[in-house]
Amino acid sequence: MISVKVKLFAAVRDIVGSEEKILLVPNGSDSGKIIDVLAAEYPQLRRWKPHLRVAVNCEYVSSDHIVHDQDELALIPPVSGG
Amino acid sequence: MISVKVKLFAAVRDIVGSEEKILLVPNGSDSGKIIDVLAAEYPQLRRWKPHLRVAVNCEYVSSDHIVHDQDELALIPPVSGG
Amino acid sequence: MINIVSETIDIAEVIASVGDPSAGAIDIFVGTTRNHSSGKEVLSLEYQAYEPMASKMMEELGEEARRRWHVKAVSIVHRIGRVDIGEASVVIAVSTAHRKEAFEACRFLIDTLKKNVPIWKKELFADGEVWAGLQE
Amino acid sequence: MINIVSETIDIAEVIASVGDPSAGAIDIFVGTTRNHSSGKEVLSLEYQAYEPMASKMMEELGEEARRRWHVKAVSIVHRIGRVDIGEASVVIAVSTAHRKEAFEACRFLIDTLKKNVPIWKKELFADGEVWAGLQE
Repeated sequence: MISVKVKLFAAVRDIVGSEEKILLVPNGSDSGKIIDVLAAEYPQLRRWKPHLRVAVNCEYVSSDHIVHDQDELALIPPVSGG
Repeated sequence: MISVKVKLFAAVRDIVGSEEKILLVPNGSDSGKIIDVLAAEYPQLRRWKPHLRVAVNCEYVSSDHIVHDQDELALIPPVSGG
Repeated sequence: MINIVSETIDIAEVIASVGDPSAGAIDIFVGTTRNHSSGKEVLSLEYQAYEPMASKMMEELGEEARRRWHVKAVSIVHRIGRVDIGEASVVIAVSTAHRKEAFEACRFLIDTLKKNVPIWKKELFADGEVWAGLQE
Repeated sequence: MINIVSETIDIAEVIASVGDPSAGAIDIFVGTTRNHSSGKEVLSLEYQAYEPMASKMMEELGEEARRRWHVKAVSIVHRIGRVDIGEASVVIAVSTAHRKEAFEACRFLIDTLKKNVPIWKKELFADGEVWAGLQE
């Protein structure tokens, strides 16, 4: 198992009730898997999944990007800055 | 004869050495004629003629625009504001 | 100047930061908070950012603008936290030798920032609040 | 705010003058005097205007922008007289609900001003001075 930090923002932060979560996930997990793990605990996240981008170490990655121990992930709901 | 005021700017003002001239011109003169009258007195204006626009009472007019007594004309060399 | 701040943005300071004696043009975009959204009155707004990533992307966007439009200097400042109606949430300033490049680079920067930079706006209405983004 | 001034333009004041609670975007163009022109070093610049006509045209341009791009407010301030290198010779600010219109209207205003508004720039070089315009 590896440990990753997941940063949460906007509506997703409100659903989880926290700015970040530390998750233990199997070796070889991809970024899509991380969302599934969180959604198992917070079912309201399921409808968000198609709208979330994932960043790893401050770079957007595809949903099949393999995460590594100690990575900092972020779930990025549709942005609305500016 | 009618009397018109002609405002002068930029290179044209430098050639004439004055900010404005009062000209007496025949009734029915057009704005192109005004340039010719001034160019007779200031030959250096001749090469400027193709580049000058004329304004009458603060509106651009065509070179065949008939001027009237007491009109305020302006010879407008290529502009370079901004 | 690439910055994320939680106080009023000093627009004059942002503009001054891109001053350059070889520049003939500065285009500045100011995003301000509107009193209406989706046909409803907005009382105030709150911005949240994933700061390290947002800063990094804003730096990268500035570099991209420099390369693509021969930009002399570029500044991007985004405000987070509560922003009252009519106040600036973002200020982007770009200086170039000629105006076409300033407009194009500035437009590129705000368009790309709004699409990709991880910052979120929560609109507070009389009957509740909502994170903008998904509906748009 | 439509104005021709002979002192430093207060850019922050021009921007503030187009503030509007229903506006979400302000685009500002600042024209600054460059230290080079035609490959030569420029020492300073001097602007001259046919003031009544320039003011009238700037008012008309502002009205045209309002009509064509649903502009909330527009300000155009041009400086005349001597302007040192790096200083603002013109500031145009446009506020709109959405940014696309602000950029387009601002671009239209500076492009049209430079083409038609009776204002002239004299560039002072080490070896003489020249009225810009004819060569361009």
